[in-house]
Amino acid sequence: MSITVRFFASVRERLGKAEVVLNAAGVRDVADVWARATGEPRPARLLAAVNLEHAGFDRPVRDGDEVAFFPPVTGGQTTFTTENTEDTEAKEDNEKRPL
Amino acid sequence: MSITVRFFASVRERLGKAEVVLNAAGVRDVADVWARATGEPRPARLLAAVNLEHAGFDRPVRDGDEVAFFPPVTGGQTTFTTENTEDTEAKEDNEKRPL
Amino acid sequence: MKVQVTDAPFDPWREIESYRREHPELAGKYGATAIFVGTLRELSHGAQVSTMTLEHYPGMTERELEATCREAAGRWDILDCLVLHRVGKLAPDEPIVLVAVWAAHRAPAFDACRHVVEALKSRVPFWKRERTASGERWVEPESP
Amino acid sequence: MKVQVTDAPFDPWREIESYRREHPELAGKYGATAIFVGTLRELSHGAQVSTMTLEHYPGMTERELEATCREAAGRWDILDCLVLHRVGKLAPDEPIVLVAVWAAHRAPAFDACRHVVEALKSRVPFWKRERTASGERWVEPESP
Repeated sequence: MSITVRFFASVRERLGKAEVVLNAAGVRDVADVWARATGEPRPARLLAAVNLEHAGFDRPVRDGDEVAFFPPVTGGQTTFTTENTEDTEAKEDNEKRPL
Repeated sequence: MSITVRFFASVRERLGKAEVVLNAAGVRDVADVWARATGEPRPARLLAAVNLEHAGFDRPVRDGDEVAFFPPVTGGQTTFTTENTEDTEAKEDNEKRPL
Repeated sequence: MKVQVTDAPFDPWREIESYRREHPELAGKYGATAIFVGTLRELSHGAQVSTMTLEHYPGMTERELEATCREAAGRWDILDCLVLHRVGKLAPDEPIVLVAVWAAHRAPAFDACRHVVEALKSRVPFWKRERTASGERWVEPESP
Repeated sequence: MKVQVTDAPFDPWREIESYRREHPELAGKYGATAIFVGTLRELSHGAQVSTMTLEHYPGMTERELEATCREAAGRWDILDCLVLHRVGKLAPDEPIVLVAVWAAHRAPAFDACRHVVEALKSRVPFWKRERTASGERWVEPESP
């Protein structure tokens, strides 16, 4: 039984690896894949996908599956962690400009 | 007392005039302006403006005011009176196209 | 902020680009641009092509458009607002109106843009007259 | 419908124009185009300029974007949908994402456009890493 395991973003960085191939007889679900591939407890807010689709940790896996682990997504428009400072600035700009 | 009275769109067309200047002593409000300028009853859904601002028919008028009368507005996106036919068509197109 | 009424066809993308270029102070400030373009549809395929004539109340139109933009800027945290509205005779597939709103964040950009678009239906003095196979008529307003 | 992930800067207006030209069958059908462009903001004026690197999950990204557009087309009466998303290293003021929706009427255009934009926050596998004066860090997701 062979499962390709991929890691993205901060998960990839923390583990120091982007991909492993698991020769994993007895691996039943996504939770097992994480445990076998990393040997670590699951971080809070970890997400998973099986064959390019979002999946829960109880999702069964089969030979040949690609399983991916990653943090919550942050696509689309920019969002800075310094959000509050930013909002204040934007408001100031708004008032200063001759809209 | 001189008041400029303007008519727009279907109101203008029905009256056959775009503008009259009313020498109108004793005219108190927008309703009076309509009566004196047209001699007709007010059509349903008639709107009015005084000096380029939306106004009710009880709005007082003064010497030098510009008073306008017009039907409900239809700006922005297109809206056809054959709306239902259109919607059906749009849906059919939607289904036919390989979206 | 800019509102403009024009009787010539316009290219919404070129207008947005050139407005943005004329306002270099926006660079890096906005994370969200929400845009609406209203376009003249055909009544139907083939022969039943319609043309549209847009009448307006010069002076009041600009005043109402500016008031709408200022209202949006007071209600939502936006950086700038551009509105172009066509008047006169239009052919199918030509843009009627462009509303562009720049904001730091997406929610106020969407909300303010939609607010301005809705105002065009209720308070800005434009009136449409359409020509179809069966003649000309004034377009009736949408039910609210 | 088209969804595309690109590691090169793109011009949203040119992309909309060329997509529209490639789809002449839309002419006269749509009365409403709703567009959202997300752009990289500066953290602050002057020195504190940030750069951003966008990582994604090739294959899954496109799949999720397509699913989101199909979902929007199932839920609202829209004619077409275009999504472009940047990946790789971005400079401030560069577009990150473009979502354009064509529809007969304004309400479904706005609603579908916003739906796709919100999906980018919750289900499409993009991750941002920003560089500021104080170093690099992964961007935290917004609270829902």
